[in-house]
Amino acid sequence: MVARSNPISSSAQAHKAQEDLNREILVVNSVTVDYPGVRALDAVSLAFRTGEIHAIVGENGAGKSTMMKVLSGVIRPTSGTIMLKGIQRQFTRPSDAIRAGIAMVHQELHLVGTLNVAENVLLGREPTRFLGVAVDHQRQHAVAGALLRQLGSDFDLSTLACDLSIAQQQFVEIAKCLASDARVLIFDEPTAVLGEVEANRLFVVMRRLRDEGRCVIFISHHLDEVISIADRITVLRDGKVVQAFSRNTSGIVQCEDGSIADEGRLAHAMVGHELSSIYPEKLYATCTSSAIELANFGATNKSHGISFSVAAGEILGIAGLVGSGRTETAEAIVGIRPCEGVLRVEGREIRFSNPRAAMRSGVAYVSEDRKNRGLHVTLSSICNMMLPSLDKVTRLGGIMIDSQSEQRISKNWIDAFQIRCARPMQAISSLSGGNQQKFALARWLEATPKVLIIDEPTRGVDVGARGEIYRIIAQLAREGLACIVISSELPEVIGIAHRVIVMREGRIAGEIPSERLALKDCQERIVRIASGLPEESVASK
Amino acid sequence: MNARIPSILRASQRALEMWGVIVAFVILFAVSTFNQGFDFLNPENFRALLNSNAPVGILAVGMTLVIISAGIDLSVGSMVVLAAAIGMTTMNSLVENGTSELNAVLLGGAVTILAGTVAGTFNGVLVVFGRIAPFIATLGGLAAFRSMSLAIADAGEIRSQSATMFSALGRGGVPIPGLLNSAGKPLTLSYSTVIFFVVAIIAQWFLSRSRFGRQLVAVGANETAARYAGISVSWVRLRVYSIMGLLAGIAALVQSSRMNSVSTSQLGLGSELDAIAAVVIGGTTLRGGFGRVWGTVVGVLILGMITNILTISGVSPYWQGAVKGAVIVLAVLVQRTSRE
Amino acid sequence: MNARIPSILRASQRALEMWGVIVAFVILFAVSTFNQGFDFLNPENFRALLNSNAPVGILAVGMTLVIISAGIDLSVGSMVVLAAAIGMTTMNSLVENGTSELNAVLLGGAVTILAGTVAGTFNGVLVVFGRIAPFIATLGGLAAFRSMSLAIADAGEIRSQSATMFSALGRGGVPIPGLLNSAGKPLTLSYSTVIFFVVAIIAQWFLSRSRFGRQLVAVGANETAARYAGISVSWVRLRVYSIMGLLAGIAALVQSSRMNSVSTSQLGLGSELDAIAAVVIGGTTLRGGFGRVWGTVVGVLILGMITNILTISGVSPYWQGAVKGAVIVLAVLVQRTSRE
Amino acid sequence: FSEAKPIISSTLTKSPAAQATNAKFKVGVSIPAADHGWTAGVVWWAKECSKLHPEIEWMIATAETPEKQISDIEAFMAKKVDALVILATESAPLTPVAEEAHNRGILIVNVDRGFLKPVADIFIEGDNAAFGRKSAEFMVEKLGGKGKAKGDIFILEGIPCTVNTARVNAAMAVFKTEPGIKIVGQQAANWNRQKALEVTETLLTKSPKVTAIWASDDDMALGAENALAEKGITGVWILGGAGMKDIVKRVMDKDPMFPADITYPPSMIATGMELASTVLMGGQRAKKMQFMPHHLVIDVDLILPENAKDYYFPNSVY
Ligand SMILES: Nc1ncnc2c1ncn2[C@@H]1O[C@H](COP(=O)(O)OP(=O)(O)OP(=O)(O)O)[C@@H](O)[C@H]1O
Ligand SMILES: Nc1ncnc2c1ncn2[C@@H]1O[C@H](COP(=O)(O)OP(=O)(O)OP(=O)(O)O)[C@@H](O)[C@H]1O
Ligand SMILES: [Mg+2]
Ligand SMILES: [Mg+2]
Repeated sequence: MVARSNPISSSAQAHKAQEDLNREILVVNSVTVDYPGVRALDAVSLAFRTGEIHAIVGENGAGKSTMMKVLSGVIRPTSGTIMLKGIQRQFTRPSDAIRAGIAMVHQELHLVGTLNVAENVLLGREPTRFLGVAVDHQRQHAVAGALLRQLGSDFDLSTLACDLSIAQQQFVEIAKCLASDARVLIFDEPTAVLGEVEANRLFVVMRRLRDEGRCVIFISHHLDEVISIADRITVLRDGKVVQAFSRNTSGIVQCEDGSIADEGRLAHAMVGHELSSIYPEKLYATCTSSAIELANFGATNKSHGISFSVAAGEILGIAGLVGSGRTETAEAIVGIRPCEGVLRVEGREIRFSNPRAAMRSGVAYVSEDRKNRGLHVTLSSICNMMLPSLDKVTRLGGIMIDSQSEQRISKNWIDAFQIRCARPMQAISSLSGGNQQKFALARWLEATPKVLIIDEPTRGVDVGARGEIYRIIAQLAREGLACIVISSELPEVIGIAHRVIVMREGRIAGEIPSERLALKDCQERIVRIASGLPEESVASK
Repeated sequence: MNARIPSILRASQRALEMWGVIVAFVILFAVSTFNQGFDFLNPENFRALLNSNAPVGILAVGMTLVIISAGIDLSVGSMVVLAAAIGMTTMNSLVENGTSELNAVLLGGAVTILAGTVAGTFNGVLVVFGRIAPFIATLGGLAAFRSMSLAIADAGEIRSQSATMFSALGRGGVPIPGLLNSAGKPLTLSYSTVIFFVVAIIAQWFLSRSRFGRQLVAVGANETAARYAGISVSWVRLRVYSIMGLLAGIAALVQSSRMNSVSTSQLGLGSELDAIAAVVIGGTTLRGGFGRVWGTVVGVLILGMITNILTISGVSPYWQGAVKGAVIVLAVLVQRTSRE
Repeated sequence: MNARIPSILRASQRALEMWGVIVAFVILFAVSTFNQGFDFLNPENFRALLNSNAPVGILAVGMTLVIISAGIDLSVGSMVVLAAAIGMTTMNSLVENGTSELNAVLLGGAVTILAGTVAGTFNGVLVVFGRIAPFIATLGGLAAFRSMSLAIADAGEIRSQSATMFSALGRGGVPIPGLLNSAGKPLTLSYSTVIFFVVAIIAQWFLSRSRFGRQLVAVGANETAARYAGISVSWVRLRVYSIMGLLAGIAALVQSSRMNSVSTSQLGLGSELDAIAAVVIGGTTLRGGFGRVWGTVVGVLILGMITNILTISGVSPYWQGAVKGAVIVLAVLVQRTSRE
Repeated sequence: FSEAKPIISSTLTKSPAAQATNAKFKVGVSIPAADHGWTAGVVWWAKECSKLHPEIEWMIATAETPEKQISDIEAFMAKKVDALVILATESAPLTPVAEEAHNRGILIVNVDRGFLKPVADIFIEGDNAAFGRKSAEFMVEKLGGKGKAKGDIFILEGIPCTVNTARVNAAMAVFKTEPGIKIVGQQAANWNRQKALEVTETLLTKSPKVTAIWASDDDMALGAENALAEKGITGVWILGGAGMKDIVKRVMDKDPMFPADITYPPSMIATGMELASTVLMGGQRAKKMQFMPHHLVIDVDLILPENAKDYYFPNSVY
């Protein structure tokens, strides 16, 4: 068991695996999943092969995660069957699937906060001594360490999961999945919380797994990633398979009809209609009075010497690698973390003791951690929607809540962001990941702040809706909102920001002024700044 | 905790769960009727049932709010006796100093409620500013408050010096037209019962329609998220414990006026468990973040009915505990199964 | 869901928190010594202190595990009395049927422990398969188990028929070389104390080193994560309640042998709160997912010291509750503040 | 209720009292916690008596359970007390520890509930069986006299435990012999006034035509009275017990609802403490024990209007 739990030492299996390449290992026959009010999956039939990376794409709420949860035994399908290696299987609980050799990285992070990294990685398959009673801590450390090193992430194995950053937590989840040494590995939007660099490391591993003859299932809303890595692509829409693509021998992705498929084709297949450029054209702010200004600001021992100023109507992008201290800085601004330095809002020097205070002076922060901080997942959509702006819907001197206007408002946003939810009273946890993100954003837009700090605005949001979100952000900026967009997705930052600051190890490492954003080497430049390389690339010299 | 879907409370389940507690109630009611016939259905019996469960009911209403905020209050019983002791001592000294009985009663009552509120707020301060787990903070209160009241009255009892008015309050009620009791006098709905229902209605309204209710739920469901959403968690917490104290004060008033005395060694002993049981039977989750007052009211009635039916049907005192325990568990079990 | 965990355990705090409970202990110890001097430091006094707190200590160890699994067990006190009652009845009937005393005692003991385990498992079944909130499931047990034992003994006491052996077990112990008690006999470390420490050490080992301990923490901290990792949550839960029952059985054995009788109306009354208090004072979070047995042991000693010092320093019985409550709260407060 | 046959402490020679004559005597008083009126009375009397003897170092500990009481007594032994005054929560569980104290030569005054072994130097007994019997007999008298008594009665029981069982069984033994007496309701009200109120109220809805209530305790008696008052039912009389002052007062005032009461004085703890101090003071314990009574039975007597004033202590809490 311990030997198994370490893929590195399994070259033997890797060899054996080579033989049964491209055999159908996992077959789904007309699987249907019904939720109260929604049919998440509608008679989906699919086949997954060994030795392939099979990408699933689709709008938010298309049913991707549901499909995967069926495969990994988290939910039983309403109807339909699953065949593994030609044998029909009925998974009643995740452990069944794991034993059958199917492991999954879930879209939402599920770590045990009070256990450390090593313990989390090998949770449920600890190397043991004394007839399997005692945990062998040395071996555990070794194995976990090895797994994480493959992913190129080297952080202290003894830190508790609850102290990890979102991105780090994601790496642990991936390592957990690798540790199972499964034949079928499912990655549900692993890259959503990763920066470009981290994502690429993951892809290396995924390719290796494929070459070992395993079946890798990959879900992502970054269509470029999908095109570049997937051997086959299946598009889901409203719980049905609408189209399939596959990579031909010469390595080009084609539709069934043989025509070459690009991101555009994919997007079209997903949303069912033509998509214009998702980035709105930029209107540069005329007003120069700064809405928010930082001078030598910093989140105590997380970031230092941050100085910038955002004018009303301006959108400032903050790029940087994972852990570069953007989130901490943002959290420090709104008073969640202790801070140092000077903060001015509309000229007045001020310091917030908590988000409430920040809100009162019109500064709002959308957390990147929607599950634990951004939303109340157990509460209804409406309740979440109105929390930050309850005053808007209260009558009788702010005591009584007017449910009509409450519902009207939520309805508006649900339409505006095309959020899929059966009933407005539906619990957030029952929404698809992307739709949750839309709520997390909408609730703060509803609060009509003067300064809005958005951390990872489109984490897990599909292309269509993403465009919508950008449009609304730009729209609000035009109406005089000062907006700070923190994002690990460079195209996004470049796409909507008027100005981009690049952070590195808690400091501002460089700035890209508006005129340079247009240039095509801009993206590469940002990456170089972020990772501390000389700004001018050898090529451009 | 739901086996399949990660979400703690699926909206869909709530609808069914709604009925669970009602189902449990109806079943128990049917059994009681079947078992005791008229003795149970007798309106006078109901009057007694409501009357004697009103105080714990008032506590349970407060407990519901506390539990929704992901807290708990073990000190309610002791708060009741402390508030009652202080209040009655005040009233008596006023009477002795020749204040008119009316004023004495009014002031005494006010002091009782105030004392409760202060005690509750004290709990709140420990929880919010001392950042002590509510369970342990109020466990301290459970021991401390009672022992204070013991000290006030030398562990004895304080007898009301109010000749008639105070006990009249406790005994009296609004007559129900057309009903007579066995002594041929018009049957009344005791004031305590009225207070209980009024309190419950107000609380339910606040919970579901007011912003405080909304904030309460948010804090209970996920404190961090609530803070990020700009809710002042401490303030919400503090208030809910003060409200609990206030209600304990009211319960104290109801009790002491009914007994027309306060026996410091007995009053409110162990009522915390009854209150919590009622809340949970009512479908409020101890995890916090979800709850309903009306459920608690039904829970109180269920518990009351159990004791009542046990008393009428003269089950051996030894076995009463067993029956009671079984029914509590079954009541909750019914709710679970009615969900599937 | 680990929604709240990020806020409860920050790396920086953890180190200090470790010491919090120790600090509390030391302070209390110093105060006691200062207040009572030799009377408190007297080894015989310690012997008494340990001896009388061993049973609740054994319960607290089990409670720690239950609470780490995000559960709670209010029925421990009643499990103790039920197990003790059944065990002793068996032993007595054996003696009466002329079984040799040794066998009677051994069998009786075995039955006691078995009975406890069964009761505990029963709780577990309710929680796991009935999916009833642990609080309410065991609240039912709290009422039911005691009333069963009342029924067994007509609410009286069951007196051991074992002439000498059984009580010898309860009052005996391993002599500590070089120490004499006030009667000039060699001072012993009572068996109960030894059992308590042995149990605690084993539990701590399992918690921090064994696979089961790992699963326990996972289930308590984030049930979903545990299930996704292929851990059988139900199985873990079930086991932890059985273990609680087992320990309750052991505690029952210790108690009944010590008293050489079982008083069904009072044995173990209210020990659930003591046990829980000890666990929380020891630094285990009621939210589940984090805890430590050694902390609980210190917690038990802290509580024991409070009672002991109150008893020998002749504080007015009325005020003892207040003092106890205050010290409990302070003990926890010290932990909090020592974290800053 | 085992009739303990106390004997003179065998270890007179090295009694701590002897050595400690010059030092302040230490006496540990271990009593049940004040969880109902009577026990509250016990605590109060214990404190009162301790005030009378500042020359003795009193330590009063209250216990909810036998466990707690045992640990209190062990703590006292560790503190080298010269005497122990024990009102046991339960007899059997306390016997082993009492025996140990006895073997150490500590003077033991056992109050109310006797140990199973003759380990007490002085045993002051409150006779629970007599309590039940006499009260029942009085009721029979009041209901028409032996053999022809008639009436429907309620029985209110205390916390299910040995004391209660003894009283109730003794009473039932009497009622059984009376065909005319119908027990129309019997419930435990835990010696608690509130519980008694609720229970009686419920029983009354079932059988409002009750003649009398055997409450077996004055707290419960007052609870029952509340219930009757709330229902406006009159003409029912109640027999409580233990001699709470306001009940005694009302017996004295010939209140028809309380024709009589039965004594069971919580002050017996003070008696025990007084005796302990007498024996200790000035040493010579062995000598004194030769003439000290070893077994005192505090008779439970019937309080009637005639003799009520002898049992009325206005300043007591109970
Ligand atoms: N527990 C649930 N209860 C009710 N409906 C649910 C539940 N889980 C998912 N759904 C619904 O099923 C549909 C598909 O959800 P799913 O999570 O599979 O979408 P998805 O393709 O993963 O979207 P995303 O890309 O945003 O993750 C959605 O409409 C969602 O609202
Ligand atoms: N669930 C969480 N629990 C505790 N801390 C968290 C959590 N999520 C985020 N953080 C905090 O937010 C910080 C940023 O986390 P993340 O991995 O998203 O880095 P990033 O946002 O990609 O980079 P940056 O820190 O520059 O924003 C982490 O360093 C961590 O301290
Ligand atoms: Mg998804
Ligand atoms: Mg971030």
